[in-house]
Amino acid sequence: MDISASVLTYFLIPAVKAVVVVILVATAAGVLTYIERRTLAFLQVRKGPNRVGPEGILQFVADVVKLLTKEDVVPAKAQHFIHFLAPVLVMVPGLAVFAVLPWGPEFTMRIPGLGKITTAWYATDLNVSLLLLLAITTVGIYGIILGGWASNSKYALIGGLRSAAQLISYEVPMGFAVVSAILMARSLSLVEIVEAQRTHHMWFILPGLVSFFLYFVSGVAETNRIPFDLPEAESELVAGFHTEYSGFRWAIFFLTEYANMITISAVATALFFGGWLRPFPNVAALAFLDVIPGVLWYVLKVSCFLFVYIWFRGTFPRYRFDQLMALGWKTLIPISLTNLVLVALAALGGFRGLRILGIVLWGAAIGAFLIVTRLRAAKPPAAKTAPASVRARAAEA
Amino acid sequence: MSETVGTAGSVPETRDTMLGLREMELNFGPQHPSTHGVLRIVLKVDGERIVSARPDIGYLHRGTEKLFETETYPMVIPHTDRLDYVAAATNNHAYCLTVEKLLGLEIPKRAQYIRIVLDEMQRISSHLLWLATAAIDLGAITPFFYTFREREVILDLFEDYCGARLTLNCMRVGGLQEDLTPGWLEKLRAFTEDLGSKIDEYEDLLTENRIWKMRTVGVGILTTERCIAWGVTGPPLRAAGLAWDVRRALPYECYPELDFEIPTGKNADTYDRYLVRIAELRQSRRILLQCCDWLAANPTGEIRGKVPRVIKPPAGDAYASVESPKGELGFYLVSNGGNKPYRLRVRPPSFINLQALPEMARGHMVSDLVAIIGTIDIVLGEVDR
Amino acid sequence: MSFWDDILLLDIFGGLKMTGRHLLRKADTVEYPEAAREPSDRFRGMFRLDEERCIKCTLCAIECPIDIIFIDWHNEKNEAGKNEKVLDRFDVDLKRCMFCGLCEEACPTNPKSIWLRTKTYELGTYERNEALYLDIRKLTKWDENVKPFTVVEPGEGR
Amino acid sequence: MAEDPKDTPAAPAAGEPAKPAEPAAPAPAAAAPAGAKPAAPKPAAPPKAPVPAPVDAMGEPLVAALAAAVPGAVLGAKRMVGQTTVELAPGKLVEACRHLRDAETFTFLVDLTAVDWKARDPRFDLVYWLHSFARGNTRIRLKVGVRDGALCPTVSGVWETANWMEREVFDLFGVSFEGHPDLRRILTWDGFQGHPLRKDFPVEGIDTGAAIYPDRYPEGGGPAPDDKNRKTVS
Repeated sequence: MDISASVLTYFLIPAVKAVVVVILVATAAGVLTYIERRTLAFLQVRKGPNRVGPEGILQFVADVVKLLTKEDVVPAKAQHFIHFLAPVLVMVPGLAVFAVLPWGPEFTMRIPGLGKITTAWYATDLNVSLLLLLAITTVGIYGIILGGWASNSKYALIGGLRSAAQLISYEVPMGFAVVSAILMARSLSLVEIVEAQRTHHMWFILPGLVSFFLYFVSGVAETNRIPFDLPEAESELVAGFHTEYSGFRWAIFFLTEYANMITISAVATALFFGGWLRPFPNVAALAFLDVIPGVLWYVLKVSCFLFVYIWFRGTFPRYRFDQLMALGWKTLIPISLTNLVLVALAALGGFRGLRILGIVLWGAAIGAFLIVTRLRAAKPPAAKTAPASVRARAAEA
Repeated sequence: MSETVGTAGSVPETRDTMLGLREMELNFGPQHPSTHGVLRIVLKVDGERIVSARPDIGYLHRGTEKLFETETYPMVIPHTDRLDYVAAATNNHAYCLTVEKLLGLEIPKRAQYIRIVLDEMQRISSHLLWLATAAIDLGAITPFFYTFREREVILDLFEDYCGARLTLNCMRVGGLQEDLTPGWLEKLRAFTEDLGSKIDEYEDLLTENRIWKMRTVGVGILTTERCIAWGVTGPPLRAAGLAWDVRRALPYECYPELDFEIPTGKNADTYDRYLVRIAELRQSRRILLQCCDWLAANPTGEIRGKVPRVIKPPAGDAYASVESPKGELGFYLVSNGGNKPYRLRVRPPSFINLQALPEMARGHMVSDLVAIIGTIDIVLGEVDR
Repeated sequence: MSFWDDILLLDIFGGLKMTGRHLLRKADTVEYPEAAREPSDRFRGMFRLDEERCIKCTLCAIECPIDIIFIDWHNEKNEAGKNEKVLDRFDVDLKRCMFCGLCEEACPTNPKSIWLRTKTYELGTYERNEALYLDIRKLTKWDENVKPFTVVEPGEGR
Repeated sequence: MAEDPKDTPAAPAAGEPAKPAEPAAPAPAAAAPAGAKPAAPKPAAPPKAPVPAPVDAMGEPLVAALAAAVPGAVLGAKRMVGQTTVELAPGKLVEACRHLRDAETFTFLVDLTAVDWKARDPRFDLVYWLHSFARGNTRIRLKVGVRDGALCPTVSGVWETANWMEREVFDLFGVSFEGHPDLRRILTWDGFQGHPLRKDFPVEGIDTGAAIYPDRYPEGGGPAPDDKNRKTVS
């Protein structure tokens, strides 16, 4: 290999990719804020932002311009350096993890003057990419804690404390859920996990129903979204850890939150929903689905998760802090441990074992759901018609 | 306000802090997203657990009672709109009842029914606003928009009837100023019949939801005895299990002729208060339907009693109260025989219910405080007057 | 039963179903500048005065709970040689007005000479002391300041 | 102030009480059907006919029982528009309240307020409005005369809800309560001068130094204070 080729492979293409990824992620996070507001509006029988640009699509540009030109207020008694550092600490890991997200398979393209180049729809493929991902996302917590502490505001401090406790607690079930996917694929590389779902002839959501559920719930908690948005619960803590931030520093917190949503959704897609693979990747009859390229499949799946995020936000109240911790430690962690053992046993049986586990899990879930809803329909709850005085309710205090 | 001794509401301060660490003092309000106005609460917290809560009110004090003394009797009515500004009709009603009582006036039947219609519409709109804000306090943002959708219809109806949407000024001493507009009753009936399914929607979102239940069940318990000791009336008292409602206990207007229930709760917690208010929405709907029937059957009639041109009640005093959405709203009128009230005192349910807040909040967490403020359903215009 | 409800998250799915059903419903939003709502006939909006009908009795000023109506008049001999009241000034301090409508109610003429039922609500201004202090000219010819939906004469729409 | 044109004779209303609520049963003529309820009047065919007037109520069982149980407490009682008012001696107030709460089941203090009779001695009437759930929702009003500057015993030990109500009376009328656990201003701020609901406090308010632009906007809006037209109506 001559020098120009190695420069190309090891420097130029990664550099281009890195720049593209950063720009794309920042834009995507911005667009996501618009999409969220719009979708929430639809859930809430209103219209949402629809003034800037066609259907309001440029609203996020207006927001960014506004935030950039806004005065950057720093409280007088804040720790200035840490106050300045905190958004950076949050943003850098939030963007860095995009290096390992596998958006699509390898492909070859022809660039005039350089010839054929084989590259992939991801910045890099590490053999420990999942480990890297878990490690890097955790660093973001420091930014939140430090931002809350350095603001010299009690609300921000409480928000930072809540955030620290919450993120650390939910790392655990999330880690276990990820480990179960690793056991199924026998690899730590996201690209290989996606490929393993092709070789196993199924998406890992089949045996990983519980794992996926755990991963997603923990993910919602990790990204501070309703119903787990305690660190920034606006009705309690005003704005939580970023109460004292304004202007573009606030925007960085905000955008990173959305970038993290994309990360969580993207990892969930890669681990459990076959990444860029089409549904039933081995059924030849569905080959016409290959018209849609892998990247689009991936984006489509991620969008679905993002929609669920927004849907959650439009539906649920918020947990209380102690309830949140109880849910994490007393419910999710025991379930995730049990699930891990089950998956490990099934993985011993290889492909066949995983398939049996999947069929059992899904059969039990759907069966129980049908039976209970049927029973419920037969006996409607008294809640709807009778006044509260006649409602019998067990005292749960 | 300077840090003087004592806690609000004579609640003894407990100091069982962890490891002997100092409590943190947290200033909750007056500008805070969930204090529903300009309420300030000085909290002492141990971690997130509330050791003591001391409400500090008066940021919206406008001297309304002083102002009453300078106005003639008809001119007081617009000022009463601004007490509990989300339930102006019941304020007007309580004031008019008091003056009528001292005058010994009789109100025409039709006016009584229209007043009840306005009251119950106001109760529904106030409870809807409460539901919206209480849900948003606990993080559920969507019920806000659903309830405002229905509240908007009520406000439109108010606008059709009296020309204003919020500060109605819709009642007069001796009856009403305006009769219903043609077609108004049909609009009201259509809305009322539709309301039942809308309430089901709110219940679908909240009643069974596990997070909603976790946040509200067992939070802010105030038993019947404590309610009475603190003078708490309205939904909090009924949620504690006492079926006491001014509409039944001290009946006014035509309420004895109407068929409705007084919903009560069992556990006196935030969840029961929520259930009671939801049930009251349904009961108000029932009352509205009955009133619609009566008004449709009696489409004409006097709407104002024999009121003297200049209202000069005899010297003496009288007190009359109505069941406002927040509790017992009363006016105490002292007349010296002149054309202006000598003294007009408001018994503000929000003010008196708020007094129980320190007791309800103690030992709970900061997040629960938000739920508790929401569940008392205060309006600062009435608290501070 | 409730155990299975708990495990299967039925309440969670119920809530999601509830909001999901609204996803494709038409929004109830009224987009204000383009689709302004027309107020009802009884809507209390901008003041309007009919100088011809006004008998200068000042009852509106007396009944105003916050004393924002200021009236001055003087007597003049008309052609018949009789004394006639002529308005010097009829001011309404709109920036303090709470639109209770008691002045309209107090007006003894029929139809009313001062009335608020004008179907206007677009009263926003940049300078409150200038624009929200109405003298006779603004009270009688305010169409140049405020665009009403329809000018309603008193007696209509009751 | 806007005076009613039909009512121009001097009465500035806020001055002398036309009929101070003395116990002395001022309408003996109307007292004939003593127990009759003036609250349910006949249709007011001649506009002036059924004017409610206070009648003596010392004979009511509740009042008599109170007078017997707490000797010296009841100074008088009257009934008007179906509401009984019992006048109490300040020294016996707490004892009488305790008796009413414990023996007569008036467990609920509905309201507590004050009335300023500027020229009278004692200047203030404290008004207590009690409710009994057990007696079928009956209510009774207590009145206590308090001199300006005198201490009134607190009832916050009897009904906890009296706490804020007494604070409000202290704040707005300047009546102090003896033994109150937390007697501070509640609606106005600490350091506020004067008591707004006293009759001698100006309605326009006092200069608290809180006005922001006194030079730019005339006080109260409208024509400037030195405008000669300002006095036309108001």
